[in-house]
Amino acid sequence: MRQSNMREDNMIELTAQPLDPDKFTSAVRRSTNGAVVTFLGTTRDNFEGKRVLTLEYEAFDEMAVKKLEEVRQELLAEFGLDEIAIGHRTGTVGIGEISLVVAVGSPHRKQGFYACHKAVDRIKEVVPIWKKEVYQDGSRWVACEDHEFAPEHEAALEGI
Amino acid sequence: MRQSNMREDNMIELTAQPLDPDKFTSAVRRSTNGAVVTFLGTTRDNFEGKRVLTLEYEAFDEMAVKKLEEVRQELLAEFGLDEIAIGHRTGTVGIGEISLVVAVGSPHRKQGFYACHKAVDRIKEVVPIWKKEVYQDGSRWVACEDHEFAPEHEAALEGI
Amino acid sequence: MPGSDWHYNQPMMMQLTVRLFALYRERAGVREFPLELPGGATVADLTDAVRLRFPRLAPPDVQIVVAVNADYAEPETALNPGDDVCLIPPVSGG
Amino acid sequence: MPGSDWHYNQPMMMQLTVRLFALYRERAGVREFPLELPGGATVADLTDAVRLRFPRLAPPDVQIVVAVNADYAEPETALNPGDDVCLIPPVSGG
Repeated sequence: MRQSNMREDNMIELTAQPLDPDKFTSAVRRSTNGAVVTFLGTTRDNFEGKRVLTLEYEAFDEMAVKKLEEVRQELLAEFGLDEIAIGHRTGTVGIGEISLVVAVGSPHRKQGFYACHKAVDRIKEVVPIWKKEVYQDGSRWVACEDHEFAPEHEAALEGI
Repeated sequence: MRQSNMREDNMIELTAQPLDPDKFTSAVRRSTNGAVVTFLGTTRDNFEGKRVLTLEYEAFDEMAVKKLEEVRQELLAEFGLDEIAIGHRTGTVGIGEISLVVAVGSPHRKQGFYACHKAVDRIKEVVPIWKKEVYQDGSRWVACEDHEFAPEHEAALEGI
Repeated sequence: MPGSDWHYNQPMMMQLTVRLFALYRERAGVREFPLELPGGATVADLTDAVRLRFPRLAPPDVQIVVAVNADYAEPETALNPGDDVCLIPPVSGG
Repeated sequence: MPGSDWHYNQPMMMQLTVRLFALYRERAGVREFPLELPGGATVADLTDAVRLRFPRLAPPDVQIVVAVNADYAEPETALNPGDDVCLIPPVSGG
């Protein structure tokens, strides 16, 4: 099993191993600048009152790494940053663990905050990674609410 | 010499020791939420082309801790966050070291980004801490540009 | 195997392997399946064929997003033999 | 030491210790100094007295910010004997 899919430049990591945030913040720190903004996404223990036991992350690895790198390049160009490092977990992730880390090193804090926020939004929009919440009595692919079969959809399909 | 001035609740730290960002992010992580936004301010090696050798941070300790706690309470109330942890260095800080860490744990990433950004702005506005850049040939208290004696000020004072 | 000389009136067919992820993989019950489409078929032709084969993959009003060679493809994108074709359910990383 | 019974016509004076930080400490050349002000004196009276004593502490158009008992005080704030009074140069933390 692939444990880690680190690019040569070491700024994008897709891995089944725990993410160490310090590794990412260290990768973007520069003594020439002064601001590092970091986002950590951590797994929640509940969904609409239901207790979540664990999460399963599935990725289309090759495309996910490519898209993460695209997001990185877009933001480096847009905000005049020094560096961005992104890590994403795959596989089984326990509750409270880090699933996503985005670290931005920037000469100015304002750009650092904007860029980090936008990076997280873009990652959640375009990177082919899916998470499944596992409950005591079942599981659910997250963010597929408007994509579930409503009763009228079920009915429409009966004739096929 | 006072090494650390940690409040009882451990969420504000003013210290002459190196800051460990992980300690602050860990303090605000909750398995009930999903977003931690962290700002690290690091010391620069240059100012307008001049090489900075080291930085000296001076604090009005008692008031600084009080103001950091006020900023923390303001933002907790304004943004509905889970927790904020703030650390600030004092004394001699080497180049590239962390002088400020602000970690925000939030149910929603948007609020987390806004709150962390605002916290850093407020800290720089109201907390009685001063930094001095030390060069090969002198030193300078930072952010006192509009507070330096311009030639006309020097002249105006001659008669006193 | 179909080829250009198999029948002069028959359009050239292309063989594709379609991969599925996450929700789509579970709904289809397979990780991948072979699909034969006419030469010049587009992504829209592919999703039509996919819906016929797996009617319960996605509701009729939900577009099935397709990645061709690890990049998002438009419905009008033409497919070529050997393309890596993947069905991408709504993403939920982070 | 002045007191209410020192002279019936003399306003009661108060003794304060003024502390200085950073730029102000360096410009004044002292960490703190004693200052005697009339009873009922305000922060504005204090900064006037400070400017007389240390004319080069701050340019005339720059307000000298004062903290009383570890909180920012307005110019019109009245001082009381025993107050902790600190002169706060422009801050530059972070």
